[in-house]
Amino acid sequence: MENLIALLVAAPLLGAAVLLCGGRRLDAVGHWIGTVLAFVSFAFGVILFADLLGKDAEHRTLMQHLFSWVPVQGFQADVTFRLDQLSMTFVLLITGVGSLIHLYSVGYMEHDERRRRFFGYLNLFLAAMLLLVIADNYLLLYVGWEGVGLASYLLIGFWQHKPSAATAAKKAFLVNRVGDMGLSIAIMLMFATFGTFAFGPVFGHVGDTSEGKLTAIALMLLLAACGKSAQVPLQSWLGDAMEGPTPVSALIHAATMVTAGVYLIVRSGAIFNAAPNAQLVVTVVGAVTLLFGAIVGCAKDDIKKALAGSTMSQIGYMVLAAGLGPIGYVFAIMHLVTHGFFKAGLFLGAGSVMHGMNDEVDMRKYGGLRKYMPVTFITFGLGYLAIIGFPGLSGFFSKDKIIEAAFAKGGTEGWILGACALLGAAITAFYMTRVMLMTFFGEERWKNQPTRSPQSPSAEPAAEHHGEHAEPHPHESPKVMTIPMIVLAVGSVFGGAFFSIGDRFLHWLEPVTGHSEGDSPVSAATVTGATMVCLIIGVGIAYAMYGRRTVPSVAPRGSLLTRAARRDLLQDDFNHVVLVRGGEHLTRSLVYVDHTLVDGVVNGTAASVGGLSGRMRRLQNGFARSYAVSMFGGAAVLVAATLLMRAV
Amino acid sequence: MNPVNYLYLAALLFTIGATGVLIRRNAIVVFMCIELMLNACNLAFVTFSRMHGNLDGQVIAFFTMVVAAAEVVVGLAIIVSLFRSRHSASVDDASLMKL
Amino acid sequence: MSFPLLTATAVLPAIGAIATAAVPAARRTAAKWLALLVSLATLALAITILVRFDPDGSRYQLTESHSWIAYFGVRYELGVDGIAVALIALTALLMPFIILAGWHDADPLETGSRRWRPTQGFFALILAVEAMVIISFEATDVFLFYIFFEAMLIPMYFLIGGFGDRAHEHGEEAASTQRSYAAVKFLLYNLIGGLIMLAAVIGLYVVAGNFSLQEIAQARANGSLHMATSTERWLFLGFFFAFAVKAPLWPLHTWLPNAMQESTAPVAVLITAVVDKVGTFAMLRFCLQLFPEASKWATPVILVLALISIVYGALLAVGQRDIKRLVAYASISHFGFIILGIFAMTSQGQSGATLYMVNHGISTAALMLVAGFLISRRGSRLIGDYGGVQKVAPVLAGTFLIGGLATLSLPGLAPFVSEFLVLVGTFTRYPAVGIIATFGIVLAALYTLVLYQRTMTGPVKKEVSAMPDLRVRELVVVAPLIVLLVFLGVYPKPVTDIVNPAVKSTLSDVHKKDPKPPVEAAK
Amino acid sequence: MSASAVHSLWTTAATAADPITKIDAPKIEYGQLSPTLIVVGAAIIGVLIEAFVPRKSRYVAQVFMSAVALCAAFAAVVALAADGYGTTKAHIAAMGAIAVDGPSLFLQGTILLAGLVGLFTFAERRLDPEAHGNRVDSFAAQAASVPGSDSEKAAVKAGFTTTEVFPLLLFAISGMLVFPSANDLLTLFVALEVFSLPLYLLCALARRKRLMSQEAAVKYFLLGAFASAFTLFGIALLYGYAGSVSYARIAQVVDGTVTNVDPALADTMGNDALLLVGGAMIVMGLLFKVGAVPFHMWTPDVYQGAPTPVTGFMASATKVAAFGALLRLLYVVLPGLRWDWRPVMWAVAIITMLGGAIVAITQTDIKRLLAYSSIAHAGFILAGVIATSKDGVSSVLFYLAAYSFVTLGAFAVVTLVRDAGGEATHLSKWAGLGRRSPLVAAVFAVFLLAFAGIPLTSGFAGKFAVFKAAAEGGAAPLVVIGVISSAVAAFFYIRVIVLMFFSEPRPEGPTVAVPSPLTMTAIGLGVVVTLVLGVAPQYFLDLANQAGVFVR
Repeated sequence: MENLIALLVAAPLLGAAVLLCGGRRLDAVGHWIGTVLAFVSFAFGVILFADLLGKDAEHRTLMQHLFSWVPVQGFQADVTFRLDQLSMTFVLLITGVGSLIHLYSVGYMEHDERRRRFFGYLNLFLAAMLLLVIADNYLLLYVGWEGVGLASYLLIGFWQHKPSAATAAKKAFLVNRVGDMGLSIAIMLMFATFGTFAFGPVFGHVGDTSEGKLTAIALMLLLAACGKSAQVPLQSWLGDAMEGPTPVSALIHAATMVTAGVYLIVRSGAIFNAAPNAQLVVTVVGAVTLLFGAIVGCAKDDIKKALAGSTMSQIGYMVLAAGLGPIGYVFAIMHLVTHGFFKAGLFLGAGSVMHGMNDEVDMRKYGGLRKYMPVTFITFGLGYLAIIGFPGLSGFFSKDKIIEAAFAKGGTEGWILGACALLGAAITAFYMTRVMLMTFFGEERWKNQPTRSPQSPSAEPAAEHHGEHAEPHPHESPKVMTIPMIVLAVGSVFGGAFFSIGDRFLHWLEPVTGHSEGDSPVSAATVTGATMVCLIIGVGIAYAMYGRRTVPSVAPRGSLLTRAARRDLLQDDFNHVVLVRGGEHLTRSLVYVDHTLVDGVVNGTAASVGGLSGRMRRLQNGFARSYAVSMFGGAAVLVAATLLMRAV
Repeated sequence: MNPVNYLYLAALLFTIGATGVLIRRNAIVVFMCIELMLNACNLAFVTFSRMHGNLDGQVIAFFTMVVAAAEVVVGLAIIVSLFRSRHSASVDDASLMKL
Repeated sequence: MSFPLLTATAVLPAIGAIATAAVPAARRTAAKWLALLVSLATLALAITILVRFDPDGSRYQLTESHSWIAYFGVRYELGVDGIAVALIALTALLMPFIILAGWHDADPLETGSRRWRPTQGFFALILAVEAMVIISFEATDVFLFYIFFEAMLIPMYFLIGGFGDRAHEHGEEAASTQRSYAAVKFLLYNLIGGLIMLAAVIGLYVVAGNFSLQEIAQARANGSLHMATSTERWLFLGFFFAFAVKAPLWPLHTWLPNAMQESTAPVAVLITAVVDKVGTFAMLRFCLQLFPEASKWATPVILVLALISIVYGALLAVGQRDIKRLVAYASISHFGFIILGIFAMTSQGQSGATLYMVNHGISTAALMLVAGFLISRRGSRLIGDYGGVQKVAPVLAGTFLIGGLATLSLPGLAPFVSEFLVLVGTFTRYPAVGIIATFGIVLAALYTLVLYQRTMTGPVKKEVSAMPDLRVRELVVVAPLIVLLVFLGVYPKPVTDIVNPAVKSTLSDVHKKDPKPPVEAAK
Repeated sequence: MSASAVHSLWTTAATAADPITKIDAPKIEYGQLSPTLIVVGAAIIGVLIEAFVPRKSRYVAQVFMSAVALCAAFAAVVALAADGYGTTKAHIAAMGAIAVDGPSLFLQGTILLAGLVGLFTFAERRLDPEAHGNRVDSFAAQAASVPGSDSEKAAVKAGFTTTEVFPLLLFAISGMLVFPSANDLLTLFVALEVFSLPLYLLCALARRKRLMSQEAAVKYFLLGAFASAFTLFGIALLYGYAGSVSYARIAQVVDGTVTNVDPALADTMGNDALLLVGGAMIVMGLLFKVGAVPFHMWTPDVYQGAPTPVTGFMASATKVAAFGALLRLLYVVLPGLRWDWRPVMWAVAIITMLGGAIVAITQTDIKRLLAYSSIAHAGFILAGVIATSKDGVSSVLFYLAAYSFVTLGAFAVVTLVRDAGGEATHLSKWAGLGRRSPLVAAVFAVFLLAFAGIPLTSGFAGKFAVFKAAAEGGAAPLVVIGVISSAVAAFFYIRVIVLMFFSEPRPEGPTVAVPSPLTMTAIGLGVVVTLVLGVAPQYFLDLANQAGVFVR
């Protein structure tokens, strides 16, 4: 049974290899190869899951040692897989959602002549992501970690002819690299401290080492998590990442990859538990991000960017939960899974809308689409209800638990975090309602006006044929796209309930993550009530602003906060001024230095020797008598010197 | 009188000769100054031989004369050919090659 | 005695060089094929060395020893340890690709008499370099090593100065002057380094009385040969200076960008992937073994210089407008890592450094050769002249990207393993240094991706719109390198197994032990 | 006037007064002097040939006879060496006038070979275009005729050739053979003149650019004579100091084993002053011949003006002979004075190395460039001389052997590159030579690399030997400076290579003449020796090592 684990990764990897090296002759069938292999991997996942369920809770861990990777004295990095409940959860999420999105892409990318490569990249991503979650040591995890980074780079920049896309891809990779720095330093620290970086030994010996070291390691891991999961201060790339095709946004930048950070923190729970200061930092990051993302989400008119903001903030929730320690781990993962469902669903819905609207992304040019694309409307709506935490839907359970846990942290920080979480819930309700209203309700602002906002020239070839004519004809997407949406909608409706009833999910994960009920100052019921209130407030305001009034199809100037939020709260401008500009200046001046100083010194020496030569050469003036003089002088000096030698 | 004085004389002659080489332009004169230096050497040899009371020095003097004669032959040949082609015996005129 | 395998490996390319040079002017293609075949045969020999070498056997194997210049106490002594084997294999491996990639680089220009045979010369010189590099990896006699360490400058010099990119933005005349400037700069830098080393070599002889690496190292070890501290330090500096110029280490690096910029891509690969390795290799073999104490004494300074090289090289790479210069500065940064690993004096560091030499060779070869193909198509080295290439030549762009990803040491590709080993090895002994060095990986990502973005992505420039994709010959060059990158990234064990014992004994020479982690979790 | 002087005078007078019964003839070991004697004899025969053989057949006769003589002399040297005169049977021959020992035999052999190669280049008649249907060499048709005059044209028309160069060459060689083996100062001086005077003449005999040639001759002659006058005065002073000119005697006096200083001298001038001043002046004369700074200034002009074959011969053989004499002087006569002359020689060596290398950088004429490089090399050799050890001697011997062949080869190549005005010696004309005739350029590059001391060439082996000896002799700073200056030197050798290979050939560039087998052998021999001594120097190093002992 263990041997299946490798196949999890192998299947999509094979797909990637075949599709990327296969050449044009595979163009016809490429997408199906990719999709099938994704499902194959999912099938393996299910089999393994069944196997795990067959075992009793304590022995639900499969290990597979493939080969010794980098053996150097003392430094043992092996290719070993570990499949426990935590990994299993992710495997199912990744392969499940992944397969669905493969299916969806078959329709979505239909008109792109580079579809084969797209599926190659998707498979590559699946392989890397699976490797990430089933690795048994941090170095192998690092491979998956950067692997998904690469896949995301390739997919964000999939339409490379768009400079914006290429730039976004580069930005994503670079910001992630900063995070990766944290991860690699963390691994070095582990090696220096424990002499290994395999999960088992490290967690086993956490007790034997100082808290300082652990805090350092934990913070470095957190840095990595921030990079991957777009947490403040490394969140800036996620918004731009929406340049990628929508399925990519759904799979990578909503459901799976961006949650890797949460996985890392939860997986390293042992370390964090032993480093309370680090945990505090984690919670703070989470809280800040969940507000940050939410605020940004409120201001964006680009539907995908709005969703991206929401993703950011939802992951903020998860990180917050993860930061709470054993109280929160389980709920972090649970929210992660449910979020995987509804956010993927939302993105696919958005994609479907764009598909019907000639790739228009500006919500102000939508409106009243519900009767044109009913399926999309319903699935999107369910996802919407789920994310705002409408009672009974999955978001309700998972988010609610996190808020409780935040309060349960106890003490002042407990209150503060809880408050933030509640506030976040309210804002979430607001911006999601806004998206909903602007897209599906209100009058049809796309009528009699050419779409295609000039600043975003046609991306998808889909637009290129039924492209430039005056107004779009909104239409429902083909089955191959709607089916995945429906499935995901189902998941986002019932997932939460299924997990929470009888604490199924809790019992499933507890062996790995451990669990403890905090001492909550407020009862669960109260929290739920408060959440409901926030929910209603949020929805209410949104309805007041966007449901009642008509939405201007050109964005009003808006308040200072709005304008700031539109620009990701000026965080990008900061990056640009400080890092980009500063970097340019630095490099330019260094180039100058290298040329004038380092090189100049050498050339200068050479030149001076040449000059000296020129001067000495003039002594050779061609007159025999002056030569004689030098000889005579030389002789005199010679004699004098000899005598002097004797004298001294 | 003290033979050492002859040595002083020799040194004096030698210096005169050397100075001549340095300051005179005409190749012939320069050459004569060199001959003068050689003769100064001869004087020194003879004097030393006298002082040491052996004949080596005097024999050497003869050798020197022969060598000087040979030098004259070669030297004059060269200088004359130079003079014929340049119509001047000035050493300084012969400075095509420099630097 | 048995068959002199090491000699054969070095002599074969030498003979090949002479033969190639002797091919008559009209038969250029024959010369090319001859050179290619010779390089392949050499590769075969190198592989036999790899096979015959027993990692757990004695330190130096396949040794040969003959009297050569008894008067100087010089012996013809060859022998390989794991490190040397790895590098010989690398050299022999890269050569066929270099030759194949340079297939048309030396087709004669119009000028010159019919006796002027640039093509023959080009390939003969390449083979000559191979021979000299290989023998300097094999030499265990300091003098023998020095001779070829110096002599290899001459063919390199002609390769750099004699052959350059065909199309040049300022025309052929300017090109040739720039080329000869680069060539002279290369030669003078290395010659001065070498001459200073010569003084040190002589000094070593005066102190030790012979040149045999093993004898001297043993004598140092068992104390029978005592060196005054100051003497040892001076000698060490003499040696290290030469190697630092060759490597190149900041601030002695400025010859490399010029040389790589002006020479054709294959020659640039030859410089940075093969010849420069002799420098780092020699640090590992000669500096540490002959002058352990002085090495330790100099370590702090060298580490700082290496750090500067890493960051400085990377930053300058970001600022470059010329593709080849960019790769050159990237290499400087990488050499910083190698030297860091060597002087961290931990087994991870040094194994990593050795592995790094191999991987850097392969990855730079991949990147630079593809860049060369690109340049040969457009006839310009300036990044700004390209754009949207991936649209018209996707395979070229793809291979270029992989080469770039290897350069930024993406996990899963070979360079990652070595770079991480170096970092870990450094970190365990000098945490601060390790952390600063880690910034290098971010910068590496920066310059690589910027390069890729500017050249390959974005709207298609019209100059490149007709650009053909990789041809078969070019694919044959690139594909194996990429396969190798992936393979060594996933399964570097074959190399590490060979290298580890050698590193162990090197460390024991300098009496250094790996720092023990406070928590012994592994055991 | 001191009493003792008078007394000694009386005694000598008395002994002289005795009736002479018989004179015992001086004992001359003709066998051991055979190399020199053969060459001298050949030279005299050469004169006779000039006198009696008809003009047409002189050239052949002279060349043939000289070649035979030189080969015979070389054979004799080899025979003597094989007979052990270099090592065990080394002794002083000809009543103490000539030393037959390792160094002298080694150097004589080198000089003879250099002379032979020189002879080949002298005899080359294919380079210049034929004048009026008869082949011409690089020497003036009639040296006496005024340049550009009718008489000159007539001489050329008549097909005159200056076959006197061959006897002159032989005389010069004979002098050089004696020079390093001279064992008393008088022989030294005579030998000096014997090889200098023919060289003065040879310098004046160029066929092209005669004015420059004559100027070179005048400068060389005047300065040479000036220098030899100093030498002679130095000899006089040493004689005055020791009362004898024989090396052994002087050495003994210096060491104080015997004291026969005339008291009159002793109390007038502290006799050491005589010794030091005399020694310094002799050394100065020798330094002039080797072209050490500051006595080097004749070198560039003479090298440039003289006919290139002569330059080549002069540059190699003169250096060999002069360094031989210098070694013997410093090691046999003045070892007791080591602590006095060593620092001075240090200084000379340093300024010679640096001066030669630095000034060479900005040269534009290939012959002048080689002249300055020869100065720099003189500096390197001096470093070996200073070592004052057996290794020092043998390293210098080896260096000289290696260097002389490289030099001959290099100048032989220079004779090949010609344009309308004869040899195209200006560097700009060498641009792109590698494109026009790769082989010649490659050969010249080999020589340049040898000069630069790149490994696998004889230059490296020699440089290494010399520096090693110096370092062991405790002259480490000298080694460092030597290394630096050879780095500087490398620069201008490389410049020439760049010019030949990397710069575009000029349309009106020079042509490369196809030489006769004579010059080809000269060049080929140069290349072979350069590479052999670079790759497998062991045998020759042993030879030099065995030959490294002076007989006292």
